[in-house]
Amino acid sequence: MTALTTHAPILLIALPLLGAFATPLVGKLGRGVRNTLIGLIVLAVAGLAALLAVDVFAASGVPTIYELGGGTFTFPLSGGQVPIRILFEVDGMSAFMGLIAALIALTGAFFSFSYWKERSGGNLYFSLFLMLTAGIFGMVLTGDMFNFFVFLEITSIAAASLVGFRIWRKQSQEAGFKVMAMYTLSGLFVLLAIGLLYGQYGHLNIATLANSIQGSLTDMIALGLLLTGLAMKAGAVPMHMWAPDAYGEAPAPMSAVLVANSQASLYGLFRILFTLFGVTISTGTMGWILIVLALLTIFVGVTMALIQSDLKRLVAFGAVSQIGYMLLGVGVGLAVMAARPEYGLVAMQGGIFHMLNDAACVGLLFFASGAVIQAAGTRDLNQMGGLGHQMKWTSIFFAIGAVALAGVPPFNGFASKFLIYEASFKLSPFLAVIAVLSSIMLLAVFVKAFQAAFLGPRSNASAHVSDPSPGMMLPMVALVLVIIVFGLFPGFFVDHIVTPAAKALWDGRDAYINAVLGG
Amino acid sequence: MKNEGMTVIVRTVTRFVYGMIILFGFYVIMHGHLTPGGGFQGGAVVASAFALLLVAFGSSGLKGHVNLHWLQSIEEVGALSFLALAFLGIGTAFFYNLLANSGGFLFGASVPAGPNAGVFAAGGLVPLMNWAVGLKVMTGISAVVIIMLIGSSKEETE
Amino acid sequence: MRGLSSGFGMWNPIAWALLFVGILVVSFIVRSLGNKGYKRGTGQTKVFLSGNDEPEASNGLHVRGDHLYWGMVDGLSAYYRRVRAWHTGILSDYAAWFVGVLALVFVILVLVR
Amino acid sequence: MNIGNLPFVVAALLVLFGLYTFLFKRNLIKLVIGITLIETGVNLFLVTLGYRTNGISPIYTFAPEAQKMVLPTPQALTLTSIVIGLATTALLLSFAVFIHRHYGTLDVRKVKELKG
Repeated sequence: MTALTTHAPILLIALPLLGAFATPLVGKLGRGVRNTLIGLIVLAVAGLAALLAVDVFAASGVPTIYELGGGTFTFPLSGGQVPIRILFEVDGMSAFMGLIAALIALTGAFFSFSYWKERSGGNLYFSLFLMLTAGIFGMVLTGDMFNFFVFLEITSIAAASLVGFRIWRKQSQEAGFKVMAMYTLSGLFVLLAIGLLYGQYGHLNIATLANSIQGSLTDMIALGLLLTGLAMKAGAVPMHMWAPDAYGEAPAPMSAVLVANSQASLYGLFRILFTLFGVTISTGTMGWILIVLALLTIFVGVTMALIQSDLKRLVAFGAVSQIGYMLLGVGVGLAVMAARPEYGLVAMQGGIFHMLNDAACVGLLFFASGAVIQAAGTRDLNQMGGLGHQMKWTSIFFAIGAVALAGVPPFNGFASKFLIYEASFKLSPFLAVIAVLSSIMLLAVFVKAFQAAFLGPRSNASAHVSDPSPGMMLPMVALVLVIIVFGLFPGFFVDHIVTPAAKALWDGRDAYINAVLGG
Repeated sequence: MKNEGMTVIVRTVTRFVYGMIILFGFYVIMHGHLTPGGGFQGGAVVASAFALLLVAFGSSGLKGHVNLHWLQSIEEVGALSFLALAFLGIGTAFFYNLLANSGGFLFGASVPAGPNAGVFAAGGLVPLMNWAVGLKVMTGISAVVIIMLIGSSKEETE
Repeated sequence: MRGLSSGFGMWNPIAWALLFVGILVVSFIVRSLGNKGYKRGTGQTKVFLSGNDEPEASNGLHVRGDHLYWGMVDGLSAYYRRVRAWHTGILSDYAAWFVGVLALVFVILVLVR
Repeated sequence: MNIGNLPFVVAALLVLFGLYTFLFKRNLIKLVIGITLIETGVNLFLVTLGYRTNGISPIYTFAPEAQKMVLPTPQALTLTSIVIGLATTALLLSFAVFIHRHYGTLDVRKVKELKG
């Protein structure tokens, strides 16, 4: 373990934060200098996330600890010591989420360079983007409840500012207000829950809290607040209504980052359910709560997507429905955790693998729809048509993202959904039926979008469009490659990056606690 | 009656107190490591003096005196210096306080355990971070106040 | 290359791709056995629209977004009426759903703890 | 009832009033006030958690000898939460300004372009 990987958890947060503060200053020197700086930062972040992931996955279940302002303690502690400083604790799941955030940050930044070239406010745009990235990394890497809340709020503020970034657009302002209000509400309830836990146990560290948690009535109230607040921030139906507004109104590359942000909230939810509470709660009940939320999310998201005529909003509802698959996979795993059958782990592998696949596919779809909207000058599907004649590559990329998200073999979406279908079928065939049916409907949704936007005869409106510049094509190509490679070799990726993540939740609670407090 | 400030009583009192408010704000920042307060609180106090000026004298007197770009640049400098101070200790760990108890003249004094009379030259990086945060907060909140004022007054003229 | 196994079924994209290519080859063989009496530039290659002439390509021809699945949306109109009315777009309703779910979760957690 | 629990009751009431304001008021500015009320309630709750009867503030400068001190951690948490609250409130109010400019109203029931 080199010095770089030792400091990787904090560098992943500090470097984007540094970029966020430096961008407005560096931006005065010119766009090229600014873009170089941001490009270097996201590349460094991606490299560090990969290094950290390699390191953590190689440690076979032992989390990496990083102490802020350290030098006093050596971990694991011994003899009844408790950590007093803020800790970052990176286990398989955190490292996995870091990979997702790095993928989206990398592609989102490079897509934005071209996408936001002609528009004003680029400095603030990239500043907020980097702050959002830092917040997402903070949420997934931290090992401290209050720190988690702080990063949650950083992502909330940055995300809402990005949603309402286009101040000349009235819907954008409306969405910004709604998103900020809902995010704040959820954040405050999370803080209340953290206060309840702190009041009882006097700790804020997740591992220490998990070690002493009892499952009392107050704990249950805290759990309810955390569960609902984080599920809302992830966009679970029936608390999803802000999500299509936000994804639909944010600038296209930022919609992808917002999806990564929702997944980070989902990660927080899983971390709290599996690691913080773990066996002290009735896992069956919690699992079924997640499953019910998941089924609602899948079904309502897909059916609402079917009737949208705004391209971004259609993709946004599709993205909402995919959150349901992750909830379903992990919910099935949680529901059967007491008995620990083999298919519980398979379900969690599916749900967690789907996070990565969803980030890649939804990211590609948002990028492609951003390019389409920029070229066509409208978001209304009823005004588009025949764009495929001129925008061949964009249409191909959109089609690949769509079929992959809808779970058509041999793309990556099928690989993860296959695991979810099979495992949820074992719990109850009804779950699998809803999941498969909704996937088919999702394909229908994207057939509608594809047909309306790209197919049809050449028209005057579509005569002068063209494929976007190489700067926008390259990130899309990268995501297409991710989709195809993950689709063709799912066995390799499930074994090497998904299973450590799933195992960290499934039976990694003791390792998580012991890494801090000692066995 | 817009942007023209308030009555002569308010203006006169403002002239008396705003300097003291700023002074108090800087005191709070400077003694953040010894007394209640710190960078954010002191910065907010300074910014409140600024807001008081705006309320009392109206925003018409603002033109030509304050450059928003400069305010925002100073804010970024404050944030960057905070991060730079945090990076100083990266040899041990991020946020490692490498000046504390170093014996150096820069806040390196050691503090006896328990109640004491307050050692100003102690605290290591903490007072410096307080300054960085104070700089960021005073300029940041001032900028927010100005921007909101501009935004809302534009609306009235439209 | 190892595929995925759920302990119940398996999925190997490489095997699937090989099968796909195989079926493609077979279908091309079958196609090549077909009738050779196909002539370009005659009525055989025209689009057949119930015997009508093919209309000029124009904006009116394109099947637009809302034209798709109108039958399905119409068939599910009872569902869609409700679910559309549910998405009011009013912030207070968003928050009300949040508080409602919170209350429900509280009840479940306290009852089933 | 123990007088020591009074701050918790006040915190709960503040959160409930804030929720009521958020759910039933129609003016966007009042919604922001509701959020601020909830935030104040949560902050009060956090500060109260750290209070010890007859404790002094946790600062050693000129502290009386051998006195009980209140817990500093919840105060640090509250401070952070206040800072975050400042940012969210400022952002929400800016959005409200722009909504008023675009929609000509602050009625939450009329700001619903994004629906369905």
